[in-house]
Amino acid sequence: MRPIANTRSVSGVPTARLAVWWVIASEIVIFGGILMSYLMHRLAHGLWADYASHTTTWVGALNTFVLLTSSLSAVLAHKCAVNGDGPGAAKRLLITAAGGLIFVVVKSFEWTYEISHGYTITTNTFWSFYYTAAGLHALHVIAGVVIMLIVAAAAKKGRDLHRVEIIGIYWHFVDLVWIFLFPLLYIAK
Amino acid sequence: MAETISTHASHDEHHDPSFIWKYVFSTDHKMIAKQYMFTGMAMGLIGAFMAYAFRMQLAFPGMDVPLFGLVTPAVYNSLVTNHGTIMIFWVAMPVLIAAFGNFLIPLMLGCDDMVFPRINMLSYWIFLLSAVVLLTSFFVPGGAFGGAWTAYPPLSAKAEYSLTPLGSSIWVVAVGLEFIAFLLGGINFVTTAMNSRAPGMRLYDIPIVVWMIVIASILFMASVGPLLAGAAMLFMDQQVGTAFFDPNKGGDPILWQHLFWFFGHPEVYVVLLPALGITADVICTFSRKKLFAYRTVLMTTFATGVLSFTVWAHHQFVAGIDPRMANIFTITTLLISVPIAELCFVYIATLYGGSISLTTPMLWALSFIATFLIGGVTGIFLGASGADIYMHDTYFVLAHFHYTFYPIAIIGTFAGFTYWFPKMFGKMMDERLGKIHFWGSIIPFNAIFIPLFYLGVAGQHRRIFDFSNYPELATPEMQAIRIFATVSLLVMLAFQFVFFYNCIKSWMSKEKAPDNPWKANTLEWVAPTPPPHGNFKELPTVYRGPYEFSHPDRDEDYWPQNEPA
Amino acid sequence: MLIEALVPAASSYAKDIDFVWELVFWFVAFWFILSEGIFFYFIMKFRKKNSPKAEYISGEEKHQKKWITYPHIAVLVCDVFIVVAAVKVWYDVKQDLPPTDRTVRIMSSQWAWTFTHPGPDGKLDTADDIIKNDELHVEVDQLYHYELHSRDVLHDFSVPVFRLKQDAIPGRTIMGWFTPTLTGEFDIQCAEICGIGHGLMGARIFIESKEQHDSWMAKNNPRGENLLLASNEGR
Amino acid sequence: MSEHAHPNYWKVYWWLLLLLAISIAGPELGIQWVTLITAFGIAIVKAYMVARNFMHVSIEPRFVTYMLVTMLVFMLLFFMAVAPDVMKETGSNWVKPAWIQENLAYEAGEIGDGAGH
Repeated sequence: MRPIANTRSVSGVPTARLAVWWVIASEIVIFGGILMSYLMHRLAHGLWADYASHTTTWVGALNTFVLLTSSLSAVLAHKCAVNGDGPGAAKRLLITAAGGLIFVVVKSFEWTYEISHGYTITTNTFWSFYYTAAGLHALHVIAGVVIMLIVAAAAKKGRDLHRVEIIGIYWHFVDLVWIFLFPLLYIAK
Repeated sequence: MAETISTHASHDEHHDPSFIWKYVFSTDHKMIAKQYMFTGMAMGLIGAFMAYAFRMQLAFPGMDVPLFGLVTPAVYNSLVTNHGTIMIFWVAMPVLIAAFGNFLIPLMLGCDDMVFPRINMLSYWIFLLSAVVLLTSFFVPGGAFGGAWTAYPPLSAKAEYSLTPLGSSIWVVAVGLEFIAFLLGGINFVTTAMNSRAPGMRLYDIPIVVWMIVIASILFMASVGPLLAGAAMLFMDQQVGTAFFDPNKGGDPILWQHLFWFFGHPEVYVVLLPALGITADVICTFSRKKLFAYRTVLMTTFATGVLSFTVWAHHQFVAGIDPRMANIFTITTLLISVPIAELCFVYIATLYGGSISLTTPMLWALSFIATFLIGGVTGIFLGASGADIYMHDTYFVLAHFHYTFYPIAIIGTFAGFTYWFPKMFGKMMDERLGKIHFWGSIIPFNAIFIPLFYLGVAGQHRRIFDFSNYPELATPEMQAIRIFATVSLLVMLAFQFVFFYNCIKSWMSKEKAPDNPWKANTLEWVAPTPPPHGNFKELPTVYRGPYEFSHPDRDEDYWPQNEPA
Repeated sequence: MLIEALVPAASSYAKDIDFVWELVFWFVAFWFILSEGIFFYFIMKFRKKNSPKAEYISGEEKHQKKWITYPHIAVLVCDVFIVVAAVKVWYDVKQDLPPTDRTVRIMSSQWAWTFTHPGPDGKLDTADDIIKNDELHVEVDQLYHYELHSRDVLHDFSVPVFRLKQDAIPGRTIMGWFTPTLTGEFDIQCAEICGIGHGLMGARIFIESKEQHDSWMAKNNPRGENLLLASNEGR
Repeated sequence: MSEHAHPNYWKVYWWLLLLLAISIAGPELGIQWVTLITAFGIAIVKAYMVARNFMHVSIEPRFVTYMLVTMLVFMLLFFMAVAPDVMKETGSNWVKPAWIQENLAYEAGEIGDGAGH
């Protein structure tokens, strides 16, 4: 059962949404920490431009496209949820989850290709950052997909529709992180 | 009153759950608070035992320490490292933020539980796991990590330097888990405080201690991220063979120092603020005074919080950062002394015109101010870059931060524990034993660390297992001082048994504590003692601020927040 | 004075650093005694038996708040003095690098110091460099540059009598300077934890008069010739 | 939030895709400052659009925005304070010989272009 505390919303933001904003706030500094560290090294070493040139831009672009699309379906799911259409929300959430899975699959192929060409996490510090930052992000994607499936299952039965928006916000944040990872790791060469 | 009805409903749902759900996998914030409290105290005993072991080694080098054994250089390093880590991450954090936060926030805000009880439970279990993980590192080949609690690479990054191939990784993992636990807890605290206040409770009606715990949680959330990322990077350096912190492969060891201290300095305030909050409540109650300039206190605390993000590099003045940066950080560091000084002034001003009764909690609270002042002022020596060139990494630093962390983690905890013990366990504590324990802790504490200031000024530096290799530090006078400090430590530890005896005796005792033994105003004293699941018979409504003591319009000298005018 | 009573001041800037320390000390002593005094006075004066009924003071009005605002402005002023003094000394010791022709190279490693003295010709990386473990020999009243390296982990070159401390960072070469002012033999400490041997990583600095130093150089000259004369002309 | 008028999500989506296309096309020109703008300038615009239209930051109470911006400011602060040590290869009285050598060798064309194989 939910405690009364959970049902109050003095700040004007529903509790769950407020919490997810705080989650995102703390995630910003986690990704911020590693991206700032990467950025400093990237600017310090001219050589890293050459290292970066071995990443395949179009794969990164494809993944960006996938994530943007999944974000769209996530927000459409929220629209359905607002109108009380649980099954519709669930359907769109499943599309989003599928997008997440595609993202992970593409990434795994990409990494296989790079590793097989000798660009491993220990090749040099650029690749260390590449795999660490992208890997950290990929973990968030996977976590998001799992939660999304749970929320979708409930939404299908029309339960906990407010959660559709919560997972949506989280998913958009994951998308946002990638929007910055993409130019940092792929485009800047 | 719809709320009230549903609370009663919630009671019925939760009528006598089985032991395991009531005491082990409980989602009730009060039980989780107790779990945090006792886990923290247990870790505290372990940390204290480590202190005992290495202080004995320092006083009597090479001796076979009773109950411990020989303290070799490797063992000494892992002892000091884990003493620091445990005392900060597994004692100060869980007891001050998690335990008191969990217990006080819902009660003081007049709601029935945290907003996310299950996340709350999850947070505790991750924390417990992290504690277990850390302790396992003492039993792996190579022993526990010995690179100081700051874990500067390359020493912490490469097994061939640290000689603790597994210990250092276990340390990183444990710290990472602990951070995740407190992120979950912090989100819970902040959300509860922002969203679940009792009807009628405006921002300025929130008890200072809740404000402080919430601000501390926010500081933690905003500062820990880079270190979490750094911990991941360090772990990869250790186990995968990356070179984030290896200068010869394009990394930079200084980066870790910044990642660490960007968190490490706000962390000081993360643990300081709750202790200050507890002190504020106790002092107001036992001097029957309204807190002096509540709003100023609040603004000052915010200022401290923001400033605390701009001072971290004063830990690295001589650690190889660019000297030009040190000037900026000197200025910010001395700036932060202003709000902290102001807070101390406020507390002193609160005493003015009061009617002070020196109960055990009050003694602890007052001693917090008296000793924390020493910790605060000695910080100025270290914040002033010019003087820090000499003082850095000496026992002066050590004594300084023990004069901040001991008041925070030990004195603050005891102040809060003895103050809220009736509410937590429904029994009063024995005042006489409490006072014995107080004097038996506070006098030896000063006897331990005042001499260490002297040793520090005399040039004795930290993390040396035996000073005989430094002719200037091996003089008999200095050795005599070390022995004195160690003996004082033994005395202080001995007196802690009085406390545990007092706890058990009071807990066993027959007569129940009244609902509001101290005649305090805040909402937790409105709840029955001890509070049942759901806390309040009827969720309270708030009409006034938390510190309306000795109000001229009333003949009682207190005015509970929930009493209609 | 206060520090010198315990540790001799053997470098040109030791006294400046002590000065900053003492400046802070007196400011701090003033504030500490003042606040603790008032604090305990209040506790004594306003005990329950002396004042059974407490006053009701919100502390929000100006005339009340001034009791904390004025002190805190005063604290700010003290801070300004401290900052100025501290930054000035810091600049002299760490940022400024007065020119000189004498440089010693300090290589730190687990768990020993290797000092490379320039030798009679006053230049490093020449055949007559004198390389010593855990022994640094310098001439009194001469300005030296040190060139600080680390082979493995962080170390810290700390000479208490100089009031000098500087971490050695692998992958970085850190320059600094000192001018010994007292002859004698003193401690060099490693003040940054560097593994299990950290406690053993001591060294000694020998501050010698010109004659002693020259004869030491002559004695330890790797080429074995007596370059004492040459070295004298070299200066 | 149903009382708020929802932005046209599809329209936002098409804009985002367009921006994505530009950010990919940018580097093809091979002019560095153009690349920087198309890469990072556009990333910021995209981030803003997502946050505003998909995450509905615009219709949350103000403090949410402040909260998130504060975190970004802290990260900026972190960068500014750390860069002088980590991003630079030399500073006042210190140098990183290995980094200097690497950059010299790179400018001389001795390393790079497939280094790391």
